[in-house]
Amino acid sequence: MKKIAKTKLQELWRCLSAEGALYLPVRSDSVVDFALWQEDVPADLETLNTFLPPKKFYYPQTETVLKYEFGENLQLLDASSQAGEKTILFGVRPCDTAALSLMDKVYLSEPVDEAYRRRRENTVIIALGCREPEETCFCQTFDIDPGKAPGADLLAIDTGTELVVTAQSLKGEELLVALNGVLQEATSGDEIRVKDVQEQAGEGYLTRVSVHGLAEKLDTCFASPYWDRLYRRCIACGTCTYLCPTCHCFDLQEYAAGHSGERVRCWDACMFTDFTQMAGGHNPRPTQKERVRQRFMHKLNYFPRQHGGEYACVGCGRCVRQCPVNLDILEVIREMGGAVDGQ
Amino acid sequence: MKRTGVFICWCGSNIAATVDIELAVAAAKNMPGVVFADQNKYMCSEIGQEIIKEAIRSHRLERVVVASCSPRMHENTFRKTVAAAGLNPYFLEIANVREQCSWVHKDKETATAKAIALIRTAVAKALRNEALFASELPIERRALVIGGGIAGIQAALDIADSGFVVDLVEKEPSIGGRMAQLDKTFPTLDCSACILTPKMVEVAQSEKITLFTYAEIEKVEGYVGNFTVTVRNRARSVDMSKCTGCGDCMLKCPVKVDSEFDLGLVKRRAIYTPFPQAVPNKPAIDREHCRWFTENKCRVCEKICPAGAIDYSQEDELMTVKYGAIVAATGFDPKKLGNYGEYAYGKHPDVLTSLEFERLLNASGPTAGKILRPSNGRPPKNVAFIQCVGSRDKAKGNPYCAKVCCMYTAKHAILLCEKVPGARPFVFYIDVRTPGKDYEEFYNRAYEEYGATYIKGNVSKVFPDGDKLLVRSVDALSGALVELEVEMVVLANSVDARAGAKELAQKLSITTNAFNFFNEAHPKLRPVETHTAGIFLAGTCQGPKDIPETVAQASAAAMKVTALLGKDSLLSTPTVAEVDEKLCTGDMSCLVVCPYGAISEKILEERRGRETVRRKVAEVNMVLCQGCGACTVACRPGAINLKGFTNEQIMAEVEAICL
Amino acid sequence: MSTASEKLRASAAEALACGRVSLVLGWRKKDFWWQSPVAFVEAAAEAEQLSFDPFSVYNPVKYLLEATECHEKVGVFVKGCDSRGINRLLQDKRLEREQVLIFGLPCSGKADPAKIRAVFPAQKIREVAQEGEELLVRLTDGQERVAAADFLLEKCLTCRHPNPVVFDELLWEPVPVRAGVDVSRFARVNSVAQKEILERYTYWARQFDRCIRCFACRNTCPACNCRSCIFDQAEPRWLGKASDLADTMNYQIIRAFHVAGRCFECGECERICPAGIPLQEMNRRLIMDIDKYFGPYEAGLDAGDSPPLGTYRGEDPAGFDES
Amino acid sequence: MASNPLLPQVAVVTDVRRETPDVKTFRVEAADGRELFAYRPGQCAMVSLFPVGEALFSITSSPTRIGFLEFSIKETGVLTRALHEIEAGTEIGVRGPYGNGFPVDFLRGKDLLFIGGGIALAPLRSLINYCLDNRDDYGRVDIIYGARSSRDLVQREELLVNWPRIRNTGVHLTVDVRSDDWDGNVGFVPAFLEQLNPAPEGKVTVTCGPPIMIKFVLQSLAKMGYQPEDVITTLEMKMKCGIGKCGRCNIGDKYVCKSGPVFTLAELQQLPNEY
Amino acid sequence: MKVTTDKINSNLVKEVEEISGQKVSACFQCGKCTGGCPVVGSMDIFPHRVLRLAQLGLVEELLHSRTLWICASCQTCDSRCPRDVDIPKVIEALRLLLLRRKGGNRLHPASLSARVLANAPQQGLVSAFRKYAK
Amino acid sequence: MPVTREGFEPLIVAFCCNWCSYAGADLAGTSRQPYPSNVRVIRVPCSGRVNPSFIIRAFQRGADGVLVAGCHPGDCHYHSGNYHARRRFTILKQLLEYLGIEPERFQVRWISGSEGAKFSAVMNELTENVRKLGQNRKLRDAR
Repeated sequence: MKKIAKTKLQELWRCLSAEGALYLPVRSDSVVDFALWQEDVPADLETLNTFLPPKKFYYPQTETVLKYEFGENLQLLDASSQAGEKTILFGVRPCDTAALSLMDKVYLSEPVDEAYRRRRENTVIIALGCREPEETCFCQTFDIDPGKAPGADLLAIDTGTELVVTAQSLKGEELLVALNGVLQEATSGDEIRVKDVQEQAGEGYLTRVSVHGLAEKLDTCFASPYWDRLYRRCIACGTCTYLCPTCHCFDLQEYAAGHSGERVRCWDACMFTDFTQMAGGHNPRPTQKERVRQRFMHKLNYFPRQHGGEYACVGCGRCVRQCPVNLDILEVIREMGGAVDGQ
Repeated sequence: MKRTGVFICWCGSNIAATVDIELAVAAAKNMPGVVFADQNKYMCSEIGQEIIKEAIRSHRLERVVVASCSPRMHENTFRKTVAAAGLNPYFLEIANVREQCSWVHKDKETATAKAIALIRTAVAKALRNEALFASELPIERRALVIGGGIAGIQAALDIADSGFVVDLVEKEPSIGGRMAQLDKTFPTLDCSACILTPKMVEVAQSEKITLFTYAEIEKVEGYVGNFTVTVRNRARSVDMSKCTGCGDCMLKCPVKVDSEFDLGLVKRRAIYTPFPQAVPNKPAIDREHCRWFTENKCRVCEKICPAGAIDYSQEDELMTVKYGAIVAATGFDPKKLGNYGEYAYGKHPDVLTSLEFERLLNASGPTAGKILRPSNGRPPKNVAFIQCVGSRDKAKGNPYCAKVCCMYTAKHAILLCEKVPGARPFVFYIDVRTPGKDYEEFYNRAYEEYGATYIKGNVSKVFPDGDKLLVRSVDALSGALVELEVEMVVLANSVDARAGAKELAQKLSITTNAFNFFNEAHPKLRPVETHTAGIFLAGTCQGPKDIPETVAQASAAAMKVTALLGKDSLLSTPTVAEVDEKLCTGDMSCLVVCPYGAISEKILEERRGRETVRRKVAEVNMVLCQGCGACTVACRPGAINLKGFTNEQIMAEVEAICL
Repeated sequence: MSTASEKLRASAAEALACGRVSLVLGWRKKDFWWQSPVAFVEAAAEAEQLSFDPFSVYNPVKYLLEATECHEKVGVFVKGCDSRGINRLLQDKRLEREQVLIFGLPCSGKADPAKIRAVFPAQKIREVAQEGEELLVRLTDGQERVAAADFLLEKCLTCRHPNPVVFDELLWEPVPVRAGVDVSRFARVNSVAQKEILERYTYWARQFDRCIRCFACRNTCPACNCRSCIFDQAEPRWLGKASDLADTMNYQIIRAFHVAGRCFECGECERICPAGIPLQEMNRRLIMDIDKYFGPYEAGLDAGDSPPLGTYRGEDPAGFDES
Repeated sequence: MASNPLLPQVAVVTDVRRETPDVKTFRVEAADGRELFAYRPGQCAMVSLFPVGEALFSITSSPTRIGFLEFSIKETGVLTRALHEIEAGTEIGVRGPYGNGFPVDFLRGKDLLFIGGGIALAPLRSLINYCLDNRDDYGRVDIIYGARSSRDLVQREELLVNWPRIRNTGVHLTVDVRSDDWDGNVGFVPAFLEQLNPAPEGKVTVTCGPPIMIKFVLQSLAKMGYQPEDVITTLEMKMKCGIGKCGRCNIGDKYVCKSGPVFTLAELQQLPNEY
Repeated sequence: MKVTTDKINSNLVKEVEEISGQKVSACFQCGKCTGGCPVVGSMDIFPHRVLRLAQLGLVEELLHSRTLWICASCQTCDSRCPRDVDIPKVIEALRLLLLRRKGGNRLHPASLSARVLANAPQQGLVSAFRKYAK
Repeated sequence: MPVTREGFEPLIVAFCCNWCSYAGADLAGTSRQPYPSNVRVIRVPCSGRVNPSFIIRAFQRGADGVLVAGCHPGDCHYHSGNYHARRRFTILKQLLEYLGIEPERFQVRWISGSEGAKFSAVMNELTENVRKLGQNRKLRDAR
């Protein structure tokens, strides 16, 4: 366990950026998002949810999967081998860290997505524990401790004037060694302060819902009339899916000019009207009702069924706050019988 | 990908000197879709064309690109070539490597690179070319002429003369129009009635012409070759088949109304013909004033009519007829002078408009052709003619020139001198405009021979002064103030579009200018056509004109009509807009920008789940559409596309040209 | 509960009860103090849920497209901005006037939750209510009153038509237009326009770089009411699906162009943009140019007029070198 | 070593055969002459045409015929239109096999009733040829197949000539629209099926066709007494990856590309009705 | 300067036309005469305006004009007039009108100095002397 | 993109209406009025057919300058196409400038069928102006 005074963070980041491309939360106009570290650009370590979750570093919004030449002969070039420069993410919150392990279930299961795997391997995550939840946070619903981030390589806890950093993986330990010059050894007092912060972080949730047994309940809810009411508000934008740290649907598109081209994988959203539209005209999800149902059933029923009971939600609250029409997963959990307490 | 062949023309040395043909052929062979590429010294020659045809056959080509001179030069040649080899002619694309490459660039290397890019672009487009066909439409061989003035009469006669059936629809009880109101005509001073009435009679007697007077256009539907027009035949209250035109009824009718034909200078009866030489010379009852219709008493005419032709029970009748072509010849209205108090019009009886003066001149007019002052019935000595009343006046009149006033005022000056010995005409003018055969000479005579005094200056005010009128102005040439004492003032009031022109234009789907004159399709090259195919213009409904010009345009319109009706069928441009109904929102943004009225609304019925839903979509009339493509950009969802220049094709060209 | 909400409930209940409409669109309260989503009320008894509070901002008008497919007549509550959306749909022939019963709600502006959060800790806020010209902020530990005008949404600061421009019934007295809106309307546009060209590009590139192409701006916009948007079409592909700055600019330019002369300045695109892109600065720029070149025009005020991009005058000036 | 699962292999179209006005069958071989991959009947593969795109198609050839793959493809969209324009010799990309395929072991020893309509004969043909090539392993084989018109019969030679000649095999054809060159049955497949009324005992049916046909065939089969476990069908969904990641082909918690496309009616009844 | 019906109708215009044999009304004020006149610089009323005033009956104004005596009768205007008006003749007629009215010649040979006789334009002297013959 | 020995050569895409500007370009050819080979013409029936999307797409794919050329106002073969184009491109041009795209890169000109000399003069001027600006990177696709 090491520590650093918050006044000296610039120094830490300078050292980190020498180890790899360093990204941390930065405010640009009204939006806080992960950005490449630049000297003199202050990081924002207060805002809990970045605009986009860090999934974009593993699973970029746009990514070339294949390049080709098709003049005389067809030549295919695997683009996934180019993925994966050494990257350090600083300030990933526990919920977003947890989301990565959900994403792993998709992209690291057979057949493994090579580009994802390389990026995952080459990235060091320095998580930053939360001190106090925001009104839309409900990560504890999914048993995520806002003061801990087991999936991270390093965990940083803000004890007030200092960040206390703990290594949680081999990669993390290696990095700590490299940072020896700027970090101080933590004391047992620090350890106590960390514990206090962690404990406090778990209190003060405004939003308490429970998903206990919800996946099973939802088995019978596919035809529920609830969906008929719920979907009407949806405007079929992709805000919820693109901002969601666990959403992972994609599309493959061709970009070609002359005799060469590339196949690009890009984020797609099950909310979009053409998501399942087939060339012949058939669409198994013809209206927004089916699409809205798909999204929530996927998160709360299908995903748990496919992946050992784990829900595809980490309670980060981005969709709750950003949905233009206030149609969010909290409402669905409540309506579909998730236990509720608190506000 | 479609099997495409590329044929590069040397054009002798015109192209070959600047473009490396060998290199271009090699590059073409490597383009996507190209399965064959060749070259020839003159592709347009018989040998060149044979090469293309042979290659289409032996290489099973589906698309052809010729790199040569401008498509404006040989596109048709090569279309015929590919058609002769069994392909749709629109499978051809031309890369313009002469006018837009070899002739304007010097450097062989860059010119060759550009030529290759142009060929690549043409190939990219050709790959997306689709078979296009001109569609054929039958033509209704009957014409409609709206308006029975000299323009309508001339057009109807000319069309009938070519052997086609014409319906002539006139709003008033008689044809004749404005020209019938005139006395003599410039520059020859021959009598208007003498030259007009024979034509009116000819109309009445023509077997090919059916005359509908006292009738109005109710509705126009359809399109070129296939108009369906509803005409309202207003109740005349006189049975035309029984009436002999004896005129007894008009003598006995107790109601007196201002005569429209004589501009209120005399009265007519409630049962009337507008003027003695009317065609048909059978009266109509003006129900607005007829005592039977207003007060439910009288019925004198019924009693007096020897033929028993009076029929108060008649009602307006709607008839619907199909026409292949329509001529609009609805004429003009003289400007109403409400705004021009300074001229004392309406305040002093001796201030007249030029058309009123014309009636005074006319032998069948209120004074039997004598020029007499309405105030005292005596002939005037000094008469002021004020030109440009309501013309060339941005502030409260028309900004445009009424075109005929200079000439008819000269005519009035001459006739005044002839009819009133010793009379002196004073003409106040801004400019005197006399472009026309023998017009300047006519004007010269007015001041040289007849001593009309022309004063360059607009009259600022006319003061009634006892039984005289004081006219105040300035002579802009000398700078002298002018104050004349005259006995009569004649105002050359401007020419307005006919009241109701705008409404008719809407019915016809033709456009008007800001002053409600009908717009021609092109001011220079298509002066008698409108944007709506099959609708033509004659006379002053298009803008101010004199009689010779009106008659010339009427004949031209008739010629356009006969050319149209003489065809076996109509062939449309194949490159027309088409609507993808799936994408169409039905907001009709396309309709608004279409200059040809080629787009209309259509209700589409489609299955959605178990229901049948109806929704609005746009529909393109392929005959009317001329293929400008303005609609394609107005259409936000890209639902309307232009065949031959589709979004897909142009996008492909853009991508290929930028490579 | 405020009288405004009560008026909404009474009107909706009455219209539903007597069968004038079979659906009413309004707003209701949800879990959080700042959530006032659109409510679909189908029975008089359900009208109780309706509420009109400082956050009843989302424009319900676009829902009319689908609602009128299965309801003969739909009631809808509209603020000034919302009402112009109705004219938008009428003008675009997407709606017939008889299909809607419009309850007009004069509106002096809605509150910006971000501005409230900046003053009060969000976790402590329980409710924010409008009381006259004040907001009453109920906190876990007491309550406070603040001037509502200090917490207005950006879009409300430049609102020129706070009173509905089309309606069947007006629920309360019209409100005055805020002073100075004519100046503030183009203030942001002007400040961007005054930048050097490279600076302008840098500014916009930074904004557009954040765009994730969620299409919320398009999907919420009543002027974007095509059955099938060109950006969703595969052939030709007007817009690439992969996110790329130039392609994002393509999207944003064409989107703005498609609403040029049709945007009625409700500002919802910008308000709901999750990436905080100042979209209204583009829309307003187009409005400015349309006013300048083709004469003043405000969209959505009259369903019967002709939008400037479907028409022309021969003497139009050109915004380019006509020599 | 892990590799990019979205990377296709280069293959060559060695033969293009027109089946009907809008269906062509493509024979595809590996560019290097080796076998592309092993597969089971009913499995699918992603076919890429560069630079147009990629889509999933049923493999219509039987794994018993070695050295090539065949795809019968109907022209419906941008990609299939482009595929219809290619000629023999064109190089394409292929990756697969994807999906579960037909349960050939379960079918072994049983009588088989194939019910197909239109282009959906493609996956059935793979299994039919597989069974007929292993003729002794299976009982009686009956094939009921319908098309819009006689011009729209795919695999015409097999339907009319090859399969009827094989012992213990029956082919029963129907078309929707009567024409002069057709003297067989006219009518929709479900009605034709009820008219033939094959007894359910010992029989497994494998059906594939347009959604509306499947719907009525399933009703007919139920009426005739077939058990859901003995009714097998294949589904078609929009797919982008073929490997259960892109997130669009799921029905409930099953990705059609991995757990399907072959399902028994019994399995389908467990799934939400969203296909 | 004011144009009235009386003035226009006065016999003066007719007189000018009779004396000159020119149609004053033929002039349409193109101004070509004035433009080409070699001595226009010394004129108070330009030649074309002479015609205009005559047309309007403003002959009185003309009779007091210097122009009548400056005109050298060089015929430049006449040779160019599109309306074929002989302007020197009109001017001459005006001069005559004035002379007749005053009953005497404007110039007396004795009043001319030797210097004037030596330097005055030949044509001017000729035209002036012609008047003596009257 | 044509790159010559001398370095950067801009690519100019010109959308020319068939009736006036394309004819003007042809006249420039027949009267041998030279202009740089950087200019490549796409023939459209009317300037009113040019969709703003085409212009943006050209920039995306590498055009350094785009010209739309049509008949002079009043001369449109289709009566009003260029009037619509004038409105559309007036606002598009202002918008592009507002977004920081150099105004020289997108031009609209009226060139009649008799103005061959003008066509080549405009092309010379446009090419020169764009050459000075350098490559279009702002609206160009990254891939």
